[in-house]
Amino acid sequence: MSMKSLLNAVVIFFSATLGLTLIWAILELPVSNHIHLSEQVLIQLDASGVRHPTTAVLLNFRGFDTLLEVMVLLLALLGVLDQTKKRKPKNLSISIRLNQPYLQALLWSARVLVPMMVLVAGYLLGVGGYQPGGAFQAAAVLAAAGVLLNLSGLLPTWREPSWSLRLGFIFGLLLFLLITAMTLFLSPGLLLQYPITLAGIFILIIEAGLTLSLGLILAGFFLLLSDEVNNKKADE
Amino acid sequence: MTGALIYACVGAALFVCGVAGLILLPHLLRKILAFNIMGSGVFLMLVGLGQHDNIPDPIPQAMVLTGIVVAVAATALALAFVRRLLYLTSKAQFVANSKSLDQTEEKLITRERNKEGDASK
Amino acid sequence: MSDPIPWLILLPLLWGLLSFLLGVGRGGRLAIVCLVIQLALVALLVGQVVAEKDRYYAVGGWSAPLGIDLHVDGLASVMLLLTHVVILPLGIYARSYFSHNVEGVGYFWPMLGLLLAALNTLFMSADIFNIYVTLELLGLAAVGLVGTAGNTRSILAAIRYLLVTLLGSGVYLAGVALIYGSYGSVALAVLEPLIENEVSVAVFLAAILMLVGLLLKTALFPFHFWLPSAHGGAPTPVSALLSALVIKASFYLILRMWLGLYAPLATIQAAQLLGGLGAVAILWGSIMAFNQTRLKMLAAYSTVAQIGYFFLLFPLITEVGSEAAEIAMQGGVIQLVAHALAKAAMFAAAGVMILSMGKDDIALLSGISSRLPLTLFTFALAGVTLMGLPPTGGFIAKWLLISSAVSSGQWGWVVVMILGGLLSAGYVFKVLRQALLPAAAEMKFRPVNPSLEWPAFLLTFISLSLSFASNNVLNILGAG
Amino acid sequence: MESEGAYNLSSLILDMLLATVLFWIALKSLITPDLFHAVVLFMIFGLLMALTWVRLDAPDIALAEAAIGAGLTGALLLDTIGYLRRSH
Repeated sequence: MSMKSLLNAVVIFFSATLGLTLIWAILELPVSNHIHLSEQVLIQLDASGVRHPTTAVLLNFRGFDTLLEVMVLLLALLGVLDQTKKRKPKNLSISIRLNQPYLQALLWSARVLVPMMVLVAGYLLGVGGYQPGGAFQAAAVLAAAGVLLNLSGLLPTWREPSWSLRLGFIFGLLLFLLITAMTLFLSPGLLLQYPITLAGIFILIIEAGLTLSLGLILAGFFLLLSDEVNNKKADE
Repeated sequence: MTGALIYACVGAALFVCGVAGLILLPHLLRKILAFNIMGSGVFLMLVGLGQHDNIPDPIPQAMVLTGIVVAVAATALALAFVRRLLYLTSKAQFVANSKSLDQTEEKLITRERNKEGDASK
Repeated sequence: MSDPIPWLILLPLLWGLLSFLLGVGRGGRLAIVCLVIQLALVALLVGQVVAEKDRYYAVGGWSAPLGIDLHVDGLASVMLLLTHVVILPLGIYARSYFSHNVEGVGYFWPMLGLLLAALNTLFMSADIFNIYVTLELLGLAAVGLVGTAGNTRSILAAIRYLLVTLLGSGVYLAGVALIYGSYGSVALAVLEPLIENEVSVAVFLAAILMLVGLLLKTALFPFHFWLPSAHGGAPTPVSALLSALVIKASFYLILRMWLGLYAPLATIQAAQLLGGLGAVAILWGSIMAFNQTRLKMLAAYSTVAQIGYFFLLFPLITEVGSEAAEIAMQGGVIQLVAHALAKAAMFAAAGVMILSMGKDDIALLSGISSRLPLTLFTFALAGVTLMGLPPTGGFIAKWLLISSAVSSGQWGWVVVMILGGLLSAGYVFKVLRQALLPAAAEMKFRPVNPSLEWPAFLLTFISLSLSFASNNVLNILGAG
Repeated sequence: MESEGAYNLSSLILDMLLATVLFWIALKSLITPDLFHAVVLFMIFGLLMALTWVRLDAPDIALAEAAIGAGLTGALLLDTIGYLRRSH
């Protein structure tokens, strides 16, 4: 017991020291030989195909990071699928999850909110080119709509995904990958180098595809995990 | 001192709290909370330190968007494992610092041995 | 089109996605065909690097600092080649292993594709934030693969591994944030000339944070606590993959930053500290390996010990004569290559024996020498490589490391290396002795498909031929 | 210079206040004994983070944080707590 509290003390001491050193370092931060990347982003913005700097960075200047990052999401989904596919599915009626008044409120709000959320997602996707918004935010709103539908009992939870659902999960990722591969065949032929005239349309296609697939994946996290019931008896 | 630096400092504090929580807190769900707080702290540092003279810098902002998506992916994966563990072992082993994970494993091995012993009789 | 660099990233992603579309457990054949193509691509790339030295590649046509640069030098070429030489036999092994259907294959193949894309990008990337993304991709792929077995043991190991890997990349990213705050860039090409001996607190702290994050992922003592359960509890092809390649990735980054970005901060004191931890890892890992009763746990603890050897490299390349440093570097790289091949072979052979015994228990091995002579030979040869005896690559590596240590007068590390060799002999012979005993009467070995035995043997065969081809590896290394 | 002028006392107080509350809520959600409360506090933390991103001129992150950080992560955690309770 004392061993454990000693360990706690050591960890807390180290963390506190680290925290204070970090804050000291931040306050002492030199700014002398600092590169101002934000200026370069603005200079090159015209060549990026979009007018919103963050979207330009996300899908053009550092689009490679984004390509790898959507693969991280897919990996998490693969892990979730691997962990949920072995369970015995049990249909949990909605009334167990929620009390009656809540349920009514949810049903009502789902009917009103979900169409609005889909509209908002479309709006966010559409404006991403020139103001805050874009695929990730739109996908998150779509996923939230999915969660709400599921909670109000209008959308069943997902089990082992069918062929078409799997295609939906990776559709946007595949599209992104194929456009990336296509850039190698267009002039000038570097990975992810969009021709200036086509950059805008490429980014829009990729964002639309990602909105769908990321929305499905994010919703999938909830819809795949949420219907389990621990009905397995202890082994004895 | 500008607003960005204040948030960078609180980001550092959150990062440290998250690290300590991730190491010290015994409950797996709390470890996941601590991981998310650690992540938020790092993101605040990234954006707060990137903004010199209070000019917004889109590069760290894009990086943080990437980071947020990675964090939710990791959280979902962790929860999938946690629920699977709960399904397999029932409630008892839900506390899991490094030591109790070892103890769980020990129990598991003993149980396997006992079963084999029964089978051979 | 003729450039192999982008295809080494796109191709594994593509077959990863397609094998997910095919469904659970599918995609093995597709993967193996693509692995052959990737091996050819790597050979092409290595040829280019040897002919024209370093290769830079500006992704998206935006060179650093605005965009992301890839940089392939001699060291990166060796790692890429090693990865593909190891992964192809392991892929064939895995396909056969999962057709035995002992543990759930799950989405093994899509995860493998994404893991390979992460490894390839990591070896080539010259951007510390891009490296963060590849670390997350690599980490989640590795954790997901550990969890595919789906039993309590592997889930426990996966959770612990996940938390450690997330902590590691979080700490690393905090370092990146400090670097970006100090210099406004994350590109190595921009940062390297800016970092000098006299740095600010922020940059010094960033170096420490990034190092600690990567050490957690490399599992250097005392950060090794998660490794044995993860590597020992995963399905065997995954264990082989993790021990042979995934550990090497974060070590590669430490080495890269030691020689590049943080070279001005890499003092002899820090090097001695890393070397000291390495020495403890060798002793502790070897003793723990000897005490194991399960074959895969023995191999996993052996990895803990072997990681220690890698870190002995740092005192041998820091603040010593350039000639001694170069010899040490060559020895270190041969050690990386030899260990990857030998450990993959050792896990693969252990997996075959476990399948045949029906249970992972060293005590049940007696009699296996007559049932699986090829596999036992594979295991023994892999063990000899780990001990560092001639005529293996492990011997050449230790020879180079020891001669470098002698020429820079660091006798302590010579003693550690020789002692480590003796200790690894201890746990390897423990297994071999048991295996050579006559079979117990009631023990029934199950027949094993030769398509499992031969890929494992192929790995040791390559490792053995490495001792004759080590000059070629050193040529590639020297090209950068 | 211009930025110094633009950053006046009231914004300083607002930022300080938000930073303090942010830290306090995070700490509270880590140490509060009840798990359900911890997750609710974490969701509030997510919303405060979104507010912080607005203060840092990062509306893209604010949108993502509100939807993903507070919303989806919170929903996943709450659902897991429900699962935990049902299985007891």
